Amino acid sequence: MSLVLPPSIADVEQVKSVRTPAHLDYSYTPGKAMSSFLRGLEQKKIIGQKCPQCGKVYVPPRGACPTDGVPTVEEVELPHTGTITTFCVVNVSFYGQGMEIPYVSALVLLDGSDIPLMHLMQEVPYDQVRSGMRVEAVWVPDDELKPTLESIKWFRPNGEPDMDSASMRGNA
Amino acid sequence: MRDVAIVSFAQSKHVRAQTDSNEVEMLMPVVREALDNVGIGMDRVGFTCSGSTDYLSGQAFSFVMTLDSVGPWPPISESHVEMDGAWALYEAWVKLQIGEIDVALIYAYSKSSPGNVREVLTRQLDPYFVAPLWPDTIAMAGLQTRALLDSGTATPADLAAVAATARRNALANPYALLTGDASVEDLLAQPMLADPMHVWDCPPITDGCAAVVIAADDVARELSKNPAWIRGIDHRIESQALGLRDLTTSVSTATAGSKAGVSAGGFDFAELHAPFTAQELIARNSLGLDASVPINPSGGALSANPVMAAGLIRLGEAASRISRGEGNRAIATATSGPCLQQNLVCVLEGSA
Amino acid sequence: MVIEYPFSRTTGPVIGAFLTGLREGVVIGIKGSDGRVLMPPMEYDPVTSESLTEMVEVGQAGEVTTWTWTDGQRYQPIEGRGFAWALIKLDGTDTPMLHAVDVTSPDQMSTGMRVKIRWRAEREGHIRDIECFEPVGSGDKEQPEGES
Amino acid sequence: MSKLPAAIVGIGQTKHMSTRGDVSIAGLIREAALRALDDANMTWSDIDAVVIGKAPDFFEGVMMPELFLADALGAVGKPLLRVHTAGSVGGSTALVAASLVHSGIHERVLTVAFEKQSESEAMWALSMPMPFAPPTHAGAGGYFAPHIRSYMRRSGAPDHIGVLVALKDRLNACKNQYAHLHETDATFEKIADSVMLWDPIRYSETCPSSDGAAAMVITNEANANRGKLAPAWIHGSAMRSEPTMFAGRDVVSPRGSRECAADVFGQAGIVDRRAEIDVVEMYVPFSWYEPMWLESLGFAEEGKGWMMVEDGSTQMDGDLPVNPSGGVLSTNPIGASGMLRFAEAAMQVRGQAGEHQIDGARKALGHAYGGGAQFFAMWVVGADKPA
Repeated sequence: MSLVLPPSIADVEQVKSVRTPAHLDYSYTPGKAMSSFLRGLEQKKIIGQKCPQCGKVYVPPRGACPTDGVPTVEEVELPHTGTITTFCVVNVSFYGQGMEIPYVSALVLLDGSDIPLMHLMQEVPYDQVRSGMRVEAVWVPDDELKPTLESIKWFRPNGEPDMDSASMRGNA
Repeated sequence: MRDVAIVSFAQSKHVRAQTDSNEVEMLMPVVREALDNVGIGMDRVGFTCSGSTDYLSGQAFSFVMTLDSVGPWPPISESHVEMDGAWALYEAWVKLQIGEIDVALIYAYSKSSPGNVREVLTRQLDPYFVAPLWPDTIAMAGLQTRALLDSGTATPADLAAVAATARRNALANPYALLTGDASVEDLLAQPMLADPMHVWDCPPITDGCAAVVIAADDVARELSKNPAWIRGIDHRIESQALGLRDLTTSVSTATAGSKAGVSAGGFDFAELHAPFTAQELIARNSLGLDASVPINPSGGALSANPVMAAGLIRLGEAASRISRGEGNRAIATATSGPCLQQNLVCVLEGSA
Repeated sequence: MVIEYPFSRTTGPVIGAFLTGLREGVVIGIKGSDGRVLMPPMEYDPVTSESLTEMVEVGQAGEVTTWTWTDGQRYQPIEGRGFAWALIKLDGTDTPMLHAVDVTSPDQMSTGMRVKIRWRAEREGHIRDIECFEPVGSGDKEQPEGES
Repeated sequence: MSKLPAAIVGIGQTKHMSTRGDVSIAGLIREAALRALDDANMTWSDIDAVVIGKAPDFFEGVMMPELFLADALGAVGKPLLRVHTAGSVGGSTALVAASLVHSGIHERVLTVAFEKQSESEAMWALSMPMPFAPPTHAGAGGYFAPHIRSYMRRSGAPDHIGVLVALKDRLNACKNQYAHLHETDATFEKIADSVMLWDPIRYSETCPSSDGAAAMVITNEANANRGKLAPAWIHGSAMRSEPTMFAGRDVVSPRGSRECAADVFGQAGIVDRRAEIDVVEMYVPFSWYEPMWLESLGFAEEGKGWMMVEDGSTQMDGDLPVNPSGGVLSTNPIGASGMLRFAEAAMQVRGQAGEHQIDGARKALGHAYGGGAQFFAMWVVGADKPA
């Protein structure tokens, strides 16, 4: 197929692309469960929720048990320690990201919870992070606590012996 | 065709902004109610289909998290349309026609409150010629409304009558957001929002959701005393280019209506998804409904318009009314795109 | 949170030719299978769905077929005040296109009125190279430029 | 009533590239659709309905783009459905189109899937900050790499397995004229030496970002022999979904995947999966997913999928060739990637895969997954009409 162009534009360079910038503002609603979790962080607390049917503890809580489809309302305050189930070393940067690479993104199963939380690992060389490693949350200074996940700066090894990876099977 | 019926319908109390609940929290009780109405759990649901759009929530893959609201475990057979939930119902109806499953769950939701819905919907328009100008939803509806007024088919008083009736009908609808008993004269006395549009020509910005259960043959009879049988369902699209269309009519509504069997008539009422007053008149005319057929006894999208769910709600409202015995034969429609670009028409009938 | 990204779209030849025209200060439509001149040009025939190839220059003034006032949202071709959106059938075309009309009050708008393009001084090949349309006043010397 | 037979009678795809600078969004889709129509010996007017799929609308910055594409899709006056089920969408879209035929509602359905990733930047759309989520994500790789690490630990698979998969797919792609990557000089060493992006995932073990589209014409039995070639018949089709994350979820071999496979092979009457399936087009965006899916799909015992990679079973001349097209690792227009798997499976049983044809292929599996490996779509197609 070849186009027939009128004389007025037949001999000029043709446009091949066009810029169409988009700009949309959104303000999100965290929901009841997440609001409670975020308010907890501001008080240096990690608050999960327990499913009334299966008894599993979810953190961050989403207000619903994803497998039972029922609301979760019972709150459970969790310790600040846990175990790395699995992780990856991130070596790529992209639009909008501000992290220094490489860094470790780890799935941390907090003690007393049933689902791992993805967070940053620091204070350990990236090549020494391993599944089963025991870790603890490192918080920002008290006067910088806010109702955001950034109130936990990162996790770091807490020195306890590793957990047996077989015991985490369901979550890793 | 296999006989398939809407056997259950549930919706949220529609509000301007659901500030304390996220999408999952908003949806979960409604899905649960739809299942509880017919006393079933997910184990009896053979297929689940939902309708929503990432652009309203401002998150890519937003439907992924909201799937949690049904508790999809053990794993379920499930799909999602980036369309109004009425089309999710259509997809589920197709699945039931194949004959391998008997029950399907459909849900749809939107929160318009996180963004500016008038601006967000401009992203639906042609990305080279139209979207870069950002003409908002009210502007697009204004062009259509003016065309209708210019054609002599309708007067401003006709438009006000649509709005007045919708608000008055909504007084009896506990889920509606915008209700009132203003007269046509009261409405016409209000100043224009943007000539030719009044505020009352437009739907309220709404957060809300809905869920529907459909079932086939004897299973439908088992689940409901009076199932609302889908006697015909069809949907059509037309060009988005406004310049190619006669904005005073809706060819796609007429075609879908004809395929769905609308010409047989005998309707006790209609639930027409028409977010703007002029669109209700256009849809009604395109379906050949005469003045004796009550339109939108629920109050319609003019009293609650959760985008992506408002079409499914028309089907659910019509079915509920039939199941309650408040009419035996109804027409319900859903629309999508600017100026009634895409339309679905469903004919529902009770056993009476 | 703001979602912002400078989308850059490749246009293909038909849309590219239309935008090239705007950059050069002319308006280019396309002929449909039924002989209608479509504006903006469509890549594919609205009747037969086949590819279209015959592009033609059309006029820079035309007639308002429908319009609406707008109260001036955040994004507007004319900053700071209300204006009208209109479907405008340019001379030499058979389908109207959407654009803004610079008037200060709805009283200055009417269906059937004539309007003409106001070009932006700096043009890059974008629908907004047409800054807006403006009414053709009684004093204006009007010159339809396209073939009708 | 019962499920009516459905057949694939026309298949088309675009030349896939990082930027298809020569076409608009509509032009890209038309290229695939016209090839499918031509293959089916049909024109636009033969089509009863159109089903289109793509991944998130933020990629191109157009909300529900099927609305403005109605003319280009030849859909004006017809029914048009738009499917979105994350990465599995190309497969799900084909299944929705097939259901319109299986149910007897339509006779000839055009299905299309596309992504024009160059309009934005996929990493941007995939990593849009999720509100209230920790700021440690790094796109899809950051999500899947820990799962791959879990597989490696559980199975004891050696580190080079991922490299072998990537090498196979890149070299297979050189035989596919439509593939995005044509790395004729790919070697084990080059892939092994490429940078670790999301350890254990190397750069060369990830998929590219492509502009592309795929299309198929699916018909009932009465129209099944209209195409230029004998049709591919649908022997089984299934979809499954499960939650993104929940306590005790098996992220290496999700239950939804295993149950979807059991369903689709059951419908197709397949007992010995490895013996009866001739070729697999599998959704492998990161090399390690080949051995993981081989196990999950029941082609290998748990923990032994990697051995099929190591012993060459999944090579084009192996007993179960996987991704002779070069797969997602060589071509990834996200929304179309699932449909390409489904279409390539059908091409194999129709004998139209050209240089990457597996001789004598009679039964093939098309596979797609999406989200956090939680949405699954599969079909089994065969050269023979199902009994």
